[in-house]
This record gives sequence, C-alpha cells and structure tokens, in this order.
Amino acid sequence: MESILHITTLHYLVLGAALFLLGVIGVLTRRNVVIVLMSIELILNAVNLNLVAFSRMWGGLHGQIFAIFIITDAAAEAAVGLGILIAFFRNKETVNIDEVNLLKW
Amino acid sequence: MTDPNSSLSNLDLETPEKPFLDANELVINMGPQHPATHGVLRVILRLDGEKVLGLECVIGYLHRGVEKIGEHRTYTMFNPYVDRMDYVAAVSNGLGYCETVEKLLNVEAPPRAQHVRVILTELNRIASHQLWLGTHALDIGAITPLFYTFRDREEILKIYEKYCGARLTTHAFRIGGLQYETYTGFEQEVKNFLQFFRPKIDEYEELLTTNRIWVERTKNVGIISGKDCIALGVTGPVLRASGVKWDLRKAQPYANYKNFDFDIPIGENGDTYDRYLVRMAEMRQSVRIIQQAVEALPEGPIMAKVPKVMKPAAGEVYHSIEAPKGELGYFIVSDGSTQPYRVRVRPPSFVNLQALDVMCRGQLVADVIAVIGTLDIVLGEVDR
Amino acid sequence: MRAIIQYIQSYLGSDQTPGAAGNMFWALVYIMVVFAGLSVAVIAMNWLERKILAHMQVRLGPMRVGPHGLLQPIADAIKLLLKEDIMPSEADGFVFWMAPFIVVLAAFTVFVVVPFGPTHAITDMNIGILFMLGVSSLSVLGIVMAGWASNSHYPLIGALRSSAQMVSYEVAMGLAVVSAILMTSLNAEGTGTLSMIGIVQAQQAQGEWFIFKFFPLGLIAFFIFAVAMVAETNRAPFDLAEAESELTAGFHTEYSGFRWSLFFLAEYSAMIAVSSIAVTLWLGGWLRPFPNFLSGATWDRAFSLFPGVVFLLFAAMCFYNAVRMPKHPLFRIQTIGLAGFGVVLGLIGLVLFVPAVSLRVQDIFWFSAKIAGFMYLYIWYRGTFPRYRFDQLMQMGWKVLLPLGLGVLILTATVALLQQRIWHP
Amino acid sequence: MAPVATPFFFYLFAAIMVIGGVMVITRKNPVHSALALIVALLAQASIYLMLYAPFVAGVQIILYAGGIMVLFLFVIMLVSIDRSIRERQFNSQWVVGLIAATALGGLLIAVYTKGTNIFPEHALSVVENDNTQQVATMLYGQYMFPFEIASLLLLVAIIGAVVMAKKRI
Repeated sequence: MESILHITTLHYLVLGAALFLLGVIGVLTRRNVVIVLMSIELILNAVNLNLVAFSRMWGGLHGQIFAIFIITDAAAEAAVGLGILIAFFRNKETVNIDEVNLLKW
Repeated sequence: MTDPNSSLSNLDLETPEKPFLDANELVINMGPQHPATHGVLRVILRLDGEKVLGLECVIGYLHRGVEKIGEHRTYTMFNPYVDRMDYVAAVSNGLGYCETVEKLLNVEAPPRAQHVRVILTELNRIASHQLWLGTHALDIGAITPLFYTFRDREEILKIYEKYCGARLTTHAFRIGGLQYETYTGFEQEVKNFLQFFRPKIDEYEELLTTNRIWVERTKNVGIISGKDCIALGVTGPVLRASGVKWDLRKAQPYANYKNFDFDIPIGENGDTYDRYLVRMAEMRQSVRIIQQAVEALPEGPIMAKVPKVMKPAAGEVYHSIEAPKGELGYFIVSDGSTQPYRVRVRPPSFVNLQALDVMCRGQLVADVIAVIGTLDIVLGEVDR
Repeated sequence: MRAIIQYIQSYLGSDQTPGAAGNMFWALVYIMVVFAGLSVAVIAMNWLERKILAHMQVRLGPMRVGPHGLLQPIADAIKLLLKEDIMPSEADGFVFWMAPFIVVLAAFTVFVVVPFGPTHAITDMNIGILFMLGVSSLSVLGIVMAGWASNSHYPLIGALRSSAQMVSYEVAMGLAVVSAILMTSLNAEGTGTLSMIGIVQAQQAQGEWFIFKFFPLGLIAFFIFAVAMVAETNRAPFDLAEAESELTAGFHTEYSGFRWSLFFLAEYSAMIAVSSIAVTLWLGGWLRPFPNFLSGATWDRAFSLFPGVVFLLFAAMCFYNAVRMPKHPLFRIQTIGLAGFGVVLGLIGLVLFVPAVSLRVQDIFWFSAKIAGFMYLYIWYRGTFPRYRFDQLMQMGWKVLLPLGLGVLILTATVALLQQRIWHP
Repeated sequence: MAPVATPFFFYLFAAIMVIGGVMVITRKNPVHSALALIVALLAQASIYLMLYAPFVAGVQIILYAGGIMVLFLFVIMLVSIDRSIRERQFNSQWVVGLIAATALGGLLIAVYTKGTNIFPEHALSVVENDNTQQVATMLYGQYMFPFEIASLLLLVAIIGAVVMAKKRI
C-alpha cells in the first residue's frame, strides 16, 4: 500500500517504460506510416518522462534540458518524417509501410 | 477589331492545369445555395488545394421560360415580363423591349418621352451599379459599403415609386412612349438626387478605392484581355475594363443618347480593380447624362401614335441597348399577328457568365467569389 | 467549522493570488467570478458588436428585444439552445461532438493566469505567458477536428485555412512576446520573468509601459502582436476560416444550435484572452495610465475616482435614453427596465467611490478598460476592412511580420544589453 | 497522513497516458490515433508539472500538442486515408514484433526490480519558483553549444521537409 500511495521515481520510470513499450509495439506492428511516426513520438515522450523524473530525483536541471532538446529533435523528426511521407504518398498513392520497399531487390 | 475566331488561341479551355500535389483534386459544389453566388448559380469547382483548376457553371435554377411566354402574349402584354429578367435594372429591360417593338412598328417616341426614358434608365444604371458595389464589396468581405449603397439607392427607388408606383419591377415605359406624365416636381427631385449623390460616390471611393486590402484583393484578379472578351461576346463594363472602348450608347446611339455629352470610361488591365473603377466612373457619367437630360427636358406629348391593337408587319428586328450589365439585345420575329412569333433575348449576364471559367483558371477560391461579384450577374437574367 | 472559516479568512490578508497562496476555496471563488464575468463579457460583446457595427453602417441594430435591444443576446441564446442539434450522417460522431468543447476549453483555460490585479488572478505561474500561448494554441486542434469530422468540403477547407493561419501567426506572435519579455530583465538582478504578474510588476518597477520602452521598438513589437492576435482569433480582416462569402461558414458550417454557440463563445473569449496578453505585456496590465507624468498621491486619488465616474456616466446614459423613450404605454416596461438598469449601474458607481472598495477594484477596472479598447478595435476592423485572401495572409505573416519580429527582437536585445552594460553598468 | 493529491493525480494522468498510448496503436483511423496521442501528451505535460518542471510542461504543450500534432493532423488530411482504413492494419511480421516488444518489456521489468536500490528513497526538492530562469541559465550557459546545434538541426529539418514535400523546386 505504501509503495502504491507514495509516488517515487520508480513509478514514473514504470510509466515511461509502459509508454515506451506501447511505442515499440506500434512501430513494429502497424502498417500505416502515420501511426508508426506517432508511435515514435510515444517512444520519445517515454524517454522524456524518464529524463524529467531523473532530473527531479537528483535535484538538477540537466534532465529537463535534455528533455527540451529531445522535444526539439522530435519536431525536426516529425517535419522530415512527414515530408518523406508526403513524397512517398505522391509516388505510391498509399501510406502503407509494407510498400516502402524500393530498395529491396 | 480582330477576327473573333482566332482570338481564343491563347486560351486553353480543355486541358486543366497540372496539380501541384498529386493528391486527389477536390471538387466543390458552390451553390446553388451559397451566399456569394448572387442567387441560384451553381458553380462546380475543381480545386487543387485552394487553386482553381477549372470550373463549370450550372444554370437554370431560375428558368421561367420568359421567351416562350412572349410567344403567347400580345406585344403590350409582354412588356411587364421583361422587367422580371434583370430585376435590378428593370427600366433598362423595358427600354430595350419598347424600342425594339417601336422599331418593328416604325414609330418613334416623342422627344419628351425620350428624355424621361434616358433619365429613368440612367438612374437605373446608377441603382444597378450601387447594388453591384454593395454586394461585390460584401463578397470581398467589406460589409459596410452595402449599407451605404442601399441607403442611397433608396432615393432612386423613391423617384420610381413616385413616378409609376413601383419600386423594383417598374414597367415604366410603354411601346411608343410613356403612359404617365412626370409628376409635379419630378425635375427638381431628380436634380436634388444628383446633388445628393455626387458626394456619395466620393464616399464609396473613400471606403474602397485606396483601401490597401481592397486593392490587393482586386488587382490582378480575374484578368481577361479585350480579345478574349470579344471572342466570348462579353460586353458592358467588363469589356470596357479590358480596354475596349465599346459602348452602344455611342456606337449605335439609341433613344437620344447622341444629344448628350459623356465619356466612355475604360480600364487598362481588365482585372477586377479596373472593372470596379470603370463602374464607379460610369456612375459619374450617368450623373452627367441625367443632369443634361433633366435640364433640357422638352415639353410636348409623351406618347407617339400607336395603334390600339398592334399588328406589326411580318418581319424580324434585332435591337440592342447598353444595359448596366452590357449589351441587352432583343430579337423579335413578327408574323403579322398580334403576338410575336418568336422573342429572343440576348441578356448580358448570361453571355458574360461564360467568361467566368477563363477568368478564374489558376486563381484561388476567394478570387472566384470576387470574379462572380465583378461580373455583376443577375440570375433572373441568366436563366430567364 | 471554525477551521474552515479560518481557512477562508486566512487568505484575506495575503498579497498573493489564491493559487499561489494555495488557498483552494478562494481559488474556486476566483474561478467562478472569472468565468461568470467572462460569460457576461461575451454577452455584452455580442450586443456591443451589433450596436457599434450598426451605427457604423448607418442603421440602428437590434432595437426590439428590451430597450435598445439590450436583451437581444439573451433571446439569441435561448433560441440557440432550443434549436435542433444536427449532425451530418457521415460525420465522425465522437470527434464532431468533442470539437466545440475543446475549443471552448482552450479559450477558457487561459484565463487561469490572466492577472486582473496584483492579487486578482486565479493563480500565478512561473511559465504564465508560455502557458497562455500554449493553451490558446490548442484551440487549433478543436478547429481541425471540427473541420475534419464534419466530413464536408467547406468545413475541411476552412479548418485547413484556419490551422495554417494560426500556426503561422503564432511564430510572429511568439517573437513579439519574446521581445517584450526581454524588457522584463532590465532590473538589478538581470533576470526576466514569464509570469504574467511579474511582467506587469516589471513595468511598474521600470515606471514605463513596454509599449513606450525603447521607442519605437516596443511599439513595433506591440504592432506585430496586435496584427497577429487578430489573425490568431480568426477575426476580420483575417476571418478567412469562416469567410461566409467563400466557405459559407468555414469549419462550423455543419454545426447548429448549442454546439455552434460554443464556437461563438470560444471566439469571443479567445478575443478577450489575446487582448489580455497584449494588455499585460505592453499596456501595463492593471496599472493606471500616465504613471510617470502624473505621479504622486493626489493623482493616484484622482485616478481612483475613475471607475465610479465611468459607471455613473453609463448610468446617466441609461437615464438619458430612458427619458428619450417614446411616451407610449407599450414602451412603459422598456423605459422602466432601462431606468432600472441605470439605477443598478449608478449604485455600482457609487459603491466604487468608497475608498476601500476602489482601492481593491481599480486594478480590475483599468485592466478591463484596456481590454474594452481592444474589443472596440476588433469591431472597428470588422466594419472597415475587406477580407484578405489566403496567400496574401500568408505573405503578410511570413514575409512581413516574421522578419519584422526578428529584427525587433535582435534590436531590443542589443539595446537592452547596451543599457545594462554601458549606460547603467 | 500520506499526501492524497499526488498519488491521485499521478494515477489519473498515468491512466490517461497509458489508455491514450493504447489507443494510438490500435485505432484504425489515424485521426483518432492522433487525437489519442494529443490527450496522452497533455497528460504528460501535467505529469511534468507534478515533477516540478513547468518550463518543460509549457514547451510540451506549445511544441507537441500545438505544433507537431497539428502538423500530423494536417498531413493525415492531405493524404487520403480512406484506403488505409479499409486495409489490413497490422503488417506481416507483427507476431515477431510483438514478441520482440514483450522481450524488451521483460528486460525493463528485470532492470527495475533488480535495480530499485540504486534510487534514493525520497526525491530531492527542486525549487519551482525560478525553474524557467534556471533552465535559461543552463541552456545559454553550459549547454550553449548543443543549443546552437539544435537550432541548426531545426533549420536543416525545415529545408529538408520543404525539399521533400515540394515537387518542383
């Protein structure tokens, strides 16, 4: 009971792990590229959560700074990813990741 | 002018423009119930994002068979029907019809009637342009001019109401002249109106002409060249804004327009802004004409000798006048009976509407609205 | 019981906002007051917009429902609530249902940090202005949802236009905001603040509203924000998203009745919200005008009379119009109603003359008065300007406001640095 | 008395986040997925507030919920989704993917159960009041160089996205 009601860093880490797993499952199993990209966002957010939780644990701000950098990174990733997606859709008229096999012989 | 057959060469009406993204193009149905299509015009727009790839006008939602009705009415009885075509310029419609039948009958209205006709028709031109200005500005998003123009249009309608009892579909003229003598104080009231109206045009121009957003919204929008106008049969202010100095009041003078001194305002670029300027200038010219007509209003009879039962000799006649929206032509075939064999109307709105596709290609959706507004169509006239 | 009363009383002597002091009871009271006031303000705006616009357009506006149409918004609200709530059969039900609530939620939540006075805010956050910008940008989501879920072309185009517009103008807006925040760091410690109350206090400490700071830099930043905020709220001349002549009604074409009225409510409260950002950042928030020319206790007292005088003026206007009402039995109720309204306003005005009350309330008065000025501007724009076209709007945002904002930001930073290092080391 | 508010809000937001995450990866319609993701992200912003990281929470709301997700919704509307909704939703190696993810989950559980003792008992208190100022000091002091690189990265991303999304340059 005590461990449930007393929120420690571990709780946040477990939450982050759950999100991370959900993201990984999404990336590995979905066919729709848009949803795959969103799953990647989930993964990045899980990492962010861990970083901020650690930052709180150690009383420093480095974790938060890293979270900010990761959010920046996520923005860049989303922009480029969606750009690729649009280019792909224009060529293949689909957003299905199984069709992204132009490099396969 | 140039050969009409060759002038469409620079227009490619068949192949649509290549879309920017290969996404599915969007087909949008603008109208028949749409606030900016001025009635029941239906425009099928093919869009790429916001860019217009092509459009098609679907008309006929207001078709009342006016031309067919004409074949079953006597010449006199058909006269009020033409008022219902372009209901914002009913007087001009009546003038065109009366003059056509007079031509068929070989009679001419007496000078006083001619003068009153010119006064009322030019007042009607002002009223029509006012309504156009208000709705056009409303389409582009300026809501205030509408109320100003309607306030001032009311003064014209008051003069009509006093003259013939009706405000919109006036049935002001009769074949051979006028039925009603002008009421007491008519001249003074017209002069008062002119006095009142001159500063009002400046007021409208103050609201719009130099308004940055208005200029940005209308300059280089819906450009059509004079050549294309002629090829498509576009007339009226739209043609004149494209730089063609063609006004039936000067080119083929009817009524007694040749007695009055006025200019034909023309534009340079044929864009929406030029059409706006041309119409504003036309209002000023109309004021000039009315001023001259009302000052030189002769005394005399108002009705020519016209038989009670009109039976024009078999034959056909085409007569056209410069209505506020362009060339309004009537083609009447008589078989010698009391009823016309065929009445055909060449309405300006209907012909001008053809140019919509040419003017809108490659523009944005918002420009389609502006162009529909600047063409100044009245669906009653388009569908008849 | 006594503990509860003590808990309630404990806040009264505090000089913090209830949220910052951690007093949940008063926070709740403030939330209620703010949202009630917001609803009243939206109703008043509805009436005022119609009346002012009508007088600009040589007409009278609503005159029938109540004296001078005062009850018209209420009649409209009743009509909207009673109307059938239509949902297109092909619409995405849940998203369609959620969208208006998200828009309203985003528009209302920002008022959590709006400082009506040094203590008159629900709470004071360390990231106040960031929170306001962030939460108000969430309304884009609601608009996109509404447009997409309607499964109709006009709403979709409206939603795309509106979201593109809001996202683009947020950039210029952010730059303008940052240049104002830079100015808060011109103090002894050299640290700025994002807290809404802190920003106003910085203006108080520097004895200058930020609009006049580093003239004309503050003015240009304010101008950028003032343009961007009109675009941000989708109002004329940037009302392309709901351009009725092009897209019938944009993203809320398919909405009706109560849910449509939620969009309406959100639009007006968003207008008030962005105006309050502008007031806080550049116009000194709750501070009275002319802090440096007309300073001193006498002027303070003179300015503290203002709220009461304004209310008495409103009351006088009511009485004047009540006297001018037609002397006809049919108009008796309306005349009495107008006079009664005047009496209420006059009583409020009299109460505001009590020094203890006016001391507490004049902050709120000045803040609201400044917002009212912005609201008038909104109406004025609507009466005067035609509508921009979409590409022109984008050009304006990216090619005019953005470079201007960047330039102002750099110049402000340079001047601020010079001032700190060279002129006042 | 143990604090009630903190666990309550933690579990509330955690539940919202997990449910949102599940919705993201299970919905057929990408718009619904995106909306679920937005809800999850907002809940995460609240959790940041609980962790005394208000600035990160603000950035999360502005950038993620207000920026990135709008971009997502935009793209979803740009590409027609009707076809992908009707198609099979999971790819051919989904079984392998699920197994791999489960293995990863097992690994994480193992780490957390074995490594609990490396975490201190109580979280240190972080001063909340000037969080933004401290973040700014670090961002423009110690992390100046990474910060510049991040801005360069964003620039490259902008150009890359424009180049890729535009057909004719």
